[in-house]
Amino acid sequence: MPEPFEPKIVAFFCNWCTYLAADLAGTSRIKYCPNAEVVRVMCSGRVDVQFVLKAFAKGADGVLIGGCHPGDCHYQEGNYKALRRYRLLRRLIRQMGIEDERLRLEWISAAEGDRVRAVINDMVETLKRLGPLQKSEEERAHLLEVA
Amino acid sequence: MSGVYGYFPGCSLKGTGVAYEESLLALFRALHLELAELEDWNCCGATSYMSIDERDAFSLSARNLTMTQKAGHRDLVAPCSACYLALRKTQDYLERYPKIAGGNGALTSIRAVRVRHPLEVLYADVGVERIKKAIMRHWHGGRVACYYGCQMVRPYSEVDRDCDPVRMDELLGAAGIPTVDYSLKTKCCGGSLTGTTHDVGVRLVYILLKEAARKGAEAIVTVCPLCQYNLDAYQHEIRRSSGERLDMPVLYFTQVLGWALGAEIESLGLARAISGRKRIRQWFQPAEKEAYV
Amino acid sequence: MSERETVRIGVYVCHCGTNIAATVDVKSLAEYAGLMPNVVLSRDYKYMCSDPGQDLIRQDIRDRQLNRIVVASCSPHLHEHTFRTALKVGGLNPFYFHMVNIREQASWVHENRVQATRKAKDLVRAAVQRVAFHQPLERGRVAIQPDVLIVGGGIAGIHAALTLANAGKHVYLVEREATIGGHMARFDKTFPTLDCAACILTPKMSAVRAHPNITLWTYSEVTKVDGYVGNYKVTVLRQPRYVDEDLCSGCLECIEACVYKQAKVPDDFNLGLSKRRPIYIPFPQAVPQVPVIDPETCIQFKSGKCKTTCVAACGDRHAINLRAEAKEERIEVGTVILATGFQTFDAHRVPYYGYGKYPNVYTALEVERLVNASGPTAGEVVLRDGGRPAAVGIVHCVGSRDENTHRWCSRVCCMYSLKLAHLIKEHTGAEIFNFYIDMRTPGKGFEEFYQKLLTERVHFIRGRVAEVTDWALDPSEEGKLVIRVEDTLAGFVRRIPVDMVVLATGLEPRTDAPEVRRLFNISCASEGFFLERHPKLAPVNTFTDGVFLAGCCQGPKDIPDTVAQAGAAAAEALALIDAGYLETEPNTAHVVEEKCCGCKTCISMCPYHAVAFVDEIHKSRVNEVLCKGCGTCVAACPSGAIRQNLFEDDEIFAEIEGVLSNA
Amino acid sequence: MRPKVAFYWCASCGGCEEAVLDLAEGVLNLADAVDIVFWPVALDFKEKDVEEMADGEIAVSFVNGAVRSSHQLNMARLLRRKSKLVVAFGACAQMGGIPGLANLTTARDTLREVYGEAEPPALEFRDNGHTLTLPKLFDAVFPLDRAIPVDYYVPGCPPSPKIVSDMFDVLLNGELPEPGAVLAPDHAMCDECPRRDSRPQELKLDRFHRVQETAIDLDKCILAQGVPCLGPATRAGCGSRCIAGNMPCTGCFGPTSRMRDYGGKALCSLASVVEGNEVAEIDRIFEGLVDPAGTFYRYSLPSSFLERKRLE
Repeated sequence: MPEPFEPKIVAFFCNWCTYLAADLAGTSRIKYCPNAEVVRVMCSGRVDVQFVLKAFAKGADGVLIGGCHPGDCHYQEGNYKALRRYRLLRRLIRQMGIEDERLRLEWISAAEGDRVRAVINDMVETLKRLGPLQKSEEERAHLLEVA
Repeated sequence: MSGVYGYFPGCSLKGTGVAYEESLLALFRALHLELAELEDWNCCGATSYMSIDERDAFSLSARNLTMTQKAGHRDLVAPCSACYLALRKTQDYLERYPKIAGGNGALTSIRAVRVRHPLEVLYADVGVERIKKAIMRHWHGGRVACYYGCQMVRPYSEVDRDCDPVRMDELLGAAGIPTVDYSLKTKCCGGSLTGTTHDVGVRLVYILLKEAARKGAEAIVTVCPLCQYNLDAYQHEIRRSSGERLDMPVLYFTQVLGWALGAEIESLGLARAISGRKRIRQWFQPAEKEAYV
Repeated sequence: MSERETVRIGVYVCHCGTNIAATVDVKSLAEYAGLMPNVVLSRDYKYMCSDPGQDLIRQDIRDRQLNRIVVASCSPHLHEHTFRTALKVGGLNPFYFHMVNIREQASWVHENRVQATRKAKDLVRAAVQRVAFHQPLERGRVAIQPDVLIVGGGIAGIHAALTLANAGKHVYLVEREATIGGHMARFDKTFPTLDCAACILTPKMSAVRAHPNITLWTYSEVTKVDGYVGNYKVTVLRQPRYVDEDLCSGCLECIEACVYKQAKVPDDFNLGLSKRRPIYIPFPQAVPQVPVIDPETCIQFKSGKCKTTCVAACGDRHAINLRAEAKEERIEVGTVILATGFQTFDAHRVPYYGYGKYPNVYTALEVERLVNASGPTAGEVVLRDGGRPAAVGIVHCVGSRDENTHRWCSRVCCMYSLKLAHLIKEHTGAEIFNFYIDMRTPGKGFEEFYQKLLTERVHFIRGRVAEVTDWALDPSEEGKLVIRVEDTLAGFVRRIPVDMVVLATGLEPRTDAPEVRRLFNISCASEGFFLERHPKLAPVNTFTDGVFLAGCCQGPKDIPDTVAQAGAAAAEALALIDAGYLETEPNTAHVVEEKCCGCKTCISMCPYHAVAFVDEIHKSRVNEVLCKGCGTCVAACPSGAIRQNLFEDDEIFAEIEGVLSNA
Repeated sequence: MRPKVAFYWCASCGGCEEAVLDLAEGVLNLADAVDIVFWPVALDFKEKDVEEMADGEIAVSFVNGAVRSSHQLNMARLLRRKSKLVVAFGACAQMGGIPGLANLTTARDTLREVYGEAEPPALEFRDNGHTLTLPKLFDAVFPLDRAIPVDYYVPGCPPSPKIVSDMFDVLLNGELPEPGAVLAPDHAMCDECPRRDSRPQELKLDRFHRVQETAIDLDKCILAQGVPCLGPATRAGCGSRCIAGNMPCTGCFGPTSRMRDYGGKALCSLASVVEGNEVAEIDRIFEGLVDPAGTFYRYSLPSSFLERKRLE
């Protein structure tokens, strides 16, 4: 029997809200799926669209961006920049055949440890339903074969 | 305000609570509100289903809700508190645990329906002010205790606030019917006990009636057929066992409001009452000169 | 990239006792790390943050010529600084370091050992790939302005202000109300010693007023905060009290002269239990001892047709100025202490206790005023109709330890309930019933106080009160308030008729805490109290440098704890001020000028105006002192000409590839 | 002996060939300076002629166009073998170019679009005793460096005369740059834009226009007028030809060395300067950008991180 599909999520968490929420989930011993791996940035505003595309290209089945709630950004409005980029990026990846649900932007405050669990578990469930994002490595191999 | 309300009578309103249905229809007619009884409705699921297998209970309620949506109704009026709660609980659980609903789109139609209690329809859609304007008869009865029961405001407090509901008091007040401050307004009526642990059930009935009388009420007004039946039907038993003659009329809010708003007296099902019949006759007799205002 | 020495990475995997080791296979993780490119050595160790753990790093740097360090342990928020310091001591630039969080993000949140270990490996691999790109960096320094702003003039703010002022620092103490003193000024006695609250508080209040190093602004609010640690620019709005603080002599004759012969306005200080005039002083020992005019109720403000007898009474002192206007003060401070306090739980929210419905249901704070000799009844504990209660029920945990309202324990209610029980008993001789869930008396002298109460013939009934009702089952209950409760020790439901019910309402965050939080750029915990940087190790710090917490704004606490915390906050501020500077994180952005095309995209990215356009060279430039290091401009720079230290593109891409190279 | 040079085109429009002629009289100097041994568009050499050369005999091969068929791949490999240096000439060879937009679809869908209901021709075609073999169409378009190692890149659609003449100067006379270099300046084109001073410092866009929908003011920054102009993200060296023609930069010169995914970075930057804090407002503004992939990856889709639309 093939191993059940375990999606891989790259999670960009801002240092002040979502990363702290993940810390809180830890200190509260809240259990959640082990599929998301966190890349810490100071602010969701630092998340370059290239990072997201890179993650998808390198085999991530989903990308999660976590920032402070609107109005609560540690840097005042970095999260709004993230939101604007996310809205346009969503449309771009849709054109590239990547489902909307594979990219999520979530506002998770330092107090919302349980929300880290809820969001990651929910995303894992969604990605399991969607199945793997075709790995570009394999895709490249396939294309070169034709070539 | 227009439109037709879907109407889910449930088993009680066709049985012990038929006076509730009669007076509800009369009251809604008097207010020019249309109730369309759901075709081929089935049990709401509040009976033993809920304790044996919630999923079965939800399926029953879900069918009623789906049919409401199919019939094109936005609202489903459920006068019985048990039906109201079962329908509302079904919506809530399916929303929270969509897996129960399955992926067949049922959730969308279930979500589209608003489950309403007639008290809340009167309060929100008609409003206290319109009730005031629609008074057709001056109340010449005594003070009443508004009794809300347990299921209508808990755990869902959309009809009224959970611990100290007041909307029935406000509506009756608007219709010129004086009410007393009744602390036991949401306490158990004993309805689930009179059939099993009978003594305890009857004692609860006794406490409710006694406290209403102590507060100066001469009748109890209810929103639920189970409460009404329970409070109404065991008064003779209390008399037999304690010698205490309560003889307290137990009415539906639709009966007293219907009367105040000019519905035909015969249409209010008043003759079906068991206790306090004399007082009811006095209060609701057609005045020599009809007391229209 | 310029010539680079060979990268030699050391990887250290921490067991954290069993915190990590129980769920992550630390041995295999260390072995795995040892096989990664550029990794010269990898170890696992029981406690990396311990001295021997840090020594290990220092020793290996020397012995094995390591030039990059990765530690896989807990959250960087906890120990990043510890390990960077270890690198520094070991002679390596502290930023040649990356920390992997395999505790909060792996061992504590996952149960499956295989999966948790797999994830830990991914994270370590990412760190190893990332750290190879790390550059040596230097910390900057910001000078600390020595003046301090304290927001809130309760006992916390007062104590912190006096501590700092006595140390020779200038303090601005800003209080919203017309007087300082806060909640404590309302209390009669304080537990467990039964000290008179006024006796211990009012001298401190006067000292604040008199202290040359304290600028006291009552009736004032902070409206704007700019800047950063060491250099906060603060705007304070001072509401007009219409009586000039400098001219008023505190004779209070104006109050007596008010055209209102009878006081008609509910007195906030007494929670509406008494009335005051439109010109009033909150309480006799208020500081400053200057009346205030309430324009909402003053006839002159409402109609302009008052005889203004108050002005006449003031005479040639001319202290009353009915045309006074709000004034903005702008100050510069280096540090801030927030001591904004709490509010008591609104008892209306639990309607089954009948507050607002039954007149003789009181909140504990109201009873504090009743038992207070200077309160509205001069210390008489009376019912609303003036009668004396023969039986009083005190209901604990109202708005505390309750799924429906607040889940936390408010920490002070058990003790103040005991105190009130004692005082009411003393004042009235009434029979007193305490209804409690658990009796919580964990402070110095607290348990002894409880024991003392047990000998005072006060009843203690263990059970959560179901309701307070006027429903009378028999004639003995007629006209009484009946408390229905399950007595969990006796094992049955009781009905206890009383004349007066006291609701021991809990402490909750102030309604405007979210606004204050935004103003000072700090966080709140889930219940809404301000979030400290670390619950144990940094309990008065926030995540914003230079902003400290004192008192109940951080969580419920009693007076001794509040004062201790206020002292700690003052000490933290002093430490910064006396050091004279704070080292800043080097994670700022900088423009690679020769690559900047001058498109100005970055300018509008920065809320701190740290990026400016330099017309002469037609390029952007980052002011690294103003830059807070969010990196938003870096992501926005269209041609990649802005870089961020510690969060370079190279580093982040390496990390992304690292976590995924097993995918 | 004059160095031997070759020109070849893969999937391209021919514009890059024109770009050489755009040198005007400079072409004559070039013709004097080099020995052109292969140039299908201009001179009658055959594939066979190249095959007969020794490996490395050609000094420089200039290959334009993307690779999307087996024949192009073979030619690229052949020229690579015979050449000391290979230059990816123009946007298509460098990044995939306009033909690269085919990566938003599949070869099968492309053929279906062209042939409709009719069957596309078979790859082997026999007639009159002769067999004609058609090249195979790949399911993706590649930049040249995905097919063969490339020494230098010359950006542009097409490369500007200045860039081309500088290229010849440096390759034929000068010191060779670092392998892999892009032979154009490494800052973005805003720097040389004639309208650069009119760009406001606090740019906040509340809507986007397509070029055909608005009259673009001749003197003002085009992006500031709400027309997506990719000048800030695009390598300089083009001579601002589009801007001079009152058209926005569409990014043919590709990324600077500090960008890794041209379209991603350009999108990231452009999305940063719009108004709106609410999803609905933001989405409304972006409605004006009807085709994000076509806008941001017009020339660079095959060289982006994702390379092509995900295959089902």
